[in-house]
Amino acid sequence: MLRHINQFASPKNFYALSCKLVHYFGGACLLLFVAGVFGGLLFSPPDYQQGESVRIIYVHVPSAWMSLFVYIVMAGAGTIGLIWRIKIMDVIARSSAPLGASFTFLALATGSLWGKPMWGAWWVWDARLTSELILLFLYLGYIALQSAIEDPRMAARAGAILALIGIINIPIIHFSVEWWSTLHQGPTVSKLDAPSIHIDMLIPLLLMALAYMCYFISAVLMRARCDLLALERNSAWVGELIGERSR
Amino acid sequence: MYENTSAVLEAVRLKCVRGERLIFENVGFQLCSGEVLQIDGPNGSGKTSLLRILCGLAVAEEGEVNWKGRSINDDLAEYVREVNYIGHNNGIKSELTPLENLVVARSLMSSNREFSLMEALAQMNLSDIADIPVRKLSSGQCRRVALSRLLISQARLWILDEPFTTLDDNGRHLVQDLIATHARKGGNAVIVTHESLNLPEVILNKLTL
Amino acid sequence: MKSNLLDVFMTILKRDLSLGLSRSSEIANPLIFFFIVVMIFPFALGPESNLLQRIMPGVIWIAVLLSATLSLDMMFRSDFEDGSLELMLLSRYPMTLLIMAKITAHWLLTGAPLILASIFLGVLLNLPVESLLYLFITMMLGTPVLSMVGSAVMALTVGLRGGGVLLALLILPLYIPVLIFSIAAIDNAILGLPITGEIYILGALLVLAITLAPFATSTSLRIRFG
Amino acid sequence: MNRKRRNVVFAVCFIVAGMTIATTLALKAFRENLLYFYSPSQVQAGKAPQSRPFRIGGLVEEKSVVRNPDNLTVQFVLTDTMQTVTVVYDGILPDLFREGKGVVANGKLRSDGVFEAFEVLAKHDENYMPPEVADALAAANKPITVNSVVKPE
Repeated sequence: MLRHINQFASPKNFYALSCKLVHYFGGACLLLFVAGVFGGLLFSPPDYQQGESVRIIYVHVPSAWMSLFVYIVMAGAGTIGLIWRIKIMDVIARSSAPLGASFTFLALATGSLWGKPMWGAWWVWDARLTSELILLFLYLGYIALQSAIEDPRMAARAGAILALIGIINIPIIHFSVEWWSTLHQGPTVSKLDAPSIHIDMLIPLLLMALAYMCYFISAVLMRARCDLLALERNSAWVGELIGERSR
Repeated sequence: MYENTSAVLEAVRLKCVRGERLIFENVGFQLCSGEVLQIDGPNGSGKTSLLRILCGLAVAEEGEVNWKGRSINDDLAEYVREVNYIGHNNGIKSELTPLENLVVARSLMSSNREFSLMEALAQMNLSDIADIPVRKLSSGQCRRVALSRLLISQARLWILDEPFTTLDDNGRHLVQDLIATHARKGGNAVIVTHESLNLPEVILNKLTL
Repeated sequence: MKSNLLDVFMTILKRDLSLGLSRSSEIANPLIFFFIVVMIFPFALGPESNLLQRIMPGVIWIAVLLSATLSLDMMFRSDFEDGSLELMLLSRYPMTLLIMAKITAHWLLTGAPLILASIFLGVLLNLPVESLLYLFITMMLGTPVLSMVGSAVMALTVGLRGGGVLLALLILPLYIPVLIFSIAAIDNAILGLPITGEIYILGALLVLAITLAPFATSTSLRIRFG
Repeated sequence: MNRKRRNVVFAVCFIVAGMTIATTLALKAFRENLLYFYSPSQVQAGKAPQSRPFRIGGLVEEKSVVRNPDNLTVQFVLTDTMQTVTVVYDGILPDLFREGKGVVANGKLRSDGVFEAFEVLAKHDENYMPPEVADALAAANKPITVNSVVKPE
């Protein structure tokens, strides 16, 4: 069983598969992004309270979602790599970190831009914002640890442990707005009853979220492929690949 | 599998990679009860890495180590009870005395309680300095303190990394005698050393990396 | 078997305690650092006693975090360098047990003196009795968490070049929750507000750390050797 | 194998027990009030700090906003539908500041019971809709939930 998975997840097969997937997801990302941007900026209505400023939601909310999602992917892939020693998972975890850090930074920056006109402050020390900031530090720490350990396998495994220690922050970020009475508004889309956002705004929001997701998948695959080539540069399949290209 | 061969310790097609560098591959051997393996090779050929794989500290990139017919990773905790590893570093604290160091070592390993610590130190010619902090001893004496762990353990497999460095002639003979006695009682030893070993009545295998 | 486990726990605890006491500078330096950090604040902010009294619990807690980070180095580094950790990893006892002994020793050598030093400084700086009391309580709950989370992260960075700064970078974000809830508890206590919520959270953090830190540390150490 | 299994069982039990205790404690903590801001009721009941800054949260009472024509000073009444606190503020109010909407003010309580804010933050709710829909809802007399500031006790 495990051998089958290992076979499927062999660097060579993964490389070949990821070539195709990058194209699909890259193309999907572009289409969704264009649709989302037009939908968000042109077709969606202004908010009854916030007016046009609400449009930053189409950038802010998906990046905040992705910041959590990427961390879970990173910790999950790292753990799988740690337990079953699957190299691809290590590579995916490592490639996710800079992307997750970027999403987190984007969420914090756009949130700050949104907060100034709406709340009246660039930054407040409430639970949601603080825990999101800690998430950024966790990503940066993970990246720093990766670059400090020379052996890539050891780096990946050490990173997995760090990511697992930090994963306690994820539920705190998600539930912070419910557990503490914070300035940040509560969840809108994931509420169990109908989402309290108008359908004309929800559609561009979801389009943008899908675009972000496709971007993440294609970007992480691209990074992982480069990483994998460097890691496996002494192996037979990379030799064959280079031979084919140069012919 | 185990019934057919009497191999106690068996390494199968081990491969070791450090960073992106291949250290060795396709390394294998079999040791039967009472046999000793000497490993030799140039610097950087992965002798220490191999020992660390054999004692379960590190995991091989590929291949397996079997103890009594079962992979050591099946039950590492059980396996390490049978192993006495004396690595490149002595594993003794310079602030403590040889005796205190042995007290800690004994409580960590499956030790032979009847064999008193002072006897072990006496056998290594260390009884005069049993109460002097290790930092005041010479490096050869430190090595002797580390090697006296061999006397108090009941481990069946000794894994020794350059045991003779900094030892004088007397010390070398002492340790070789210990290894020979251990092997004649049916124990095993894997030793990294450049020196030629003189172990009477013991089957000595050699592996060059 | 039971008594053996206790025996080996006590052996390692005694060993680390006597090692720590014989390297007294490793214990003294974080304490001196702690005093200096706390004493810097009045220089920067002026000696206005109202302001100082208000911020001092926070200042003391920050100084505790920093010196706890400094003191982590003694937990594994010398054992890593001289091969003692290999001996422990290859011992017949679960590594988690040995790690718990080492963490206990580390807390007794650094956490406990820091608590005493904080109370001493608090008295010196005329903090109100409630502050002192809740400073003490939050530190009793919080400093073991620092030692435990610290051991897990220290195990990841032991033996790395530039490990000191990296350690601080990795560990301070993880220390923030302890700081937040401790300060919230002290602030509320001074105002006569209920603090049970914060104390519960600190207790939860402590239990969580006790549960998970030994496993995380032993896995980390195996990885660093692997 | 037996010993190994026993160790694993022991470790799992240890972790499960620890997690259970930790979760219980955390849940107990969330039942307590971990405050980011105080409500007007708490302020009127004397639960808020007297001598130092704190945050107060509530809804701006309808038709309570009084602007001083000469400067930026604003006065309004904050309510949690049970009690009220008068707030004065000298500065620019955020876009979302509306009568009937939630705000969080940061400042000090004066001895006369008036809250002197040095910062007013508007808390917006998690509802997003175009103005026409909001109007339609209002016309249909369907309340738009804006009570996220006012915690039901």
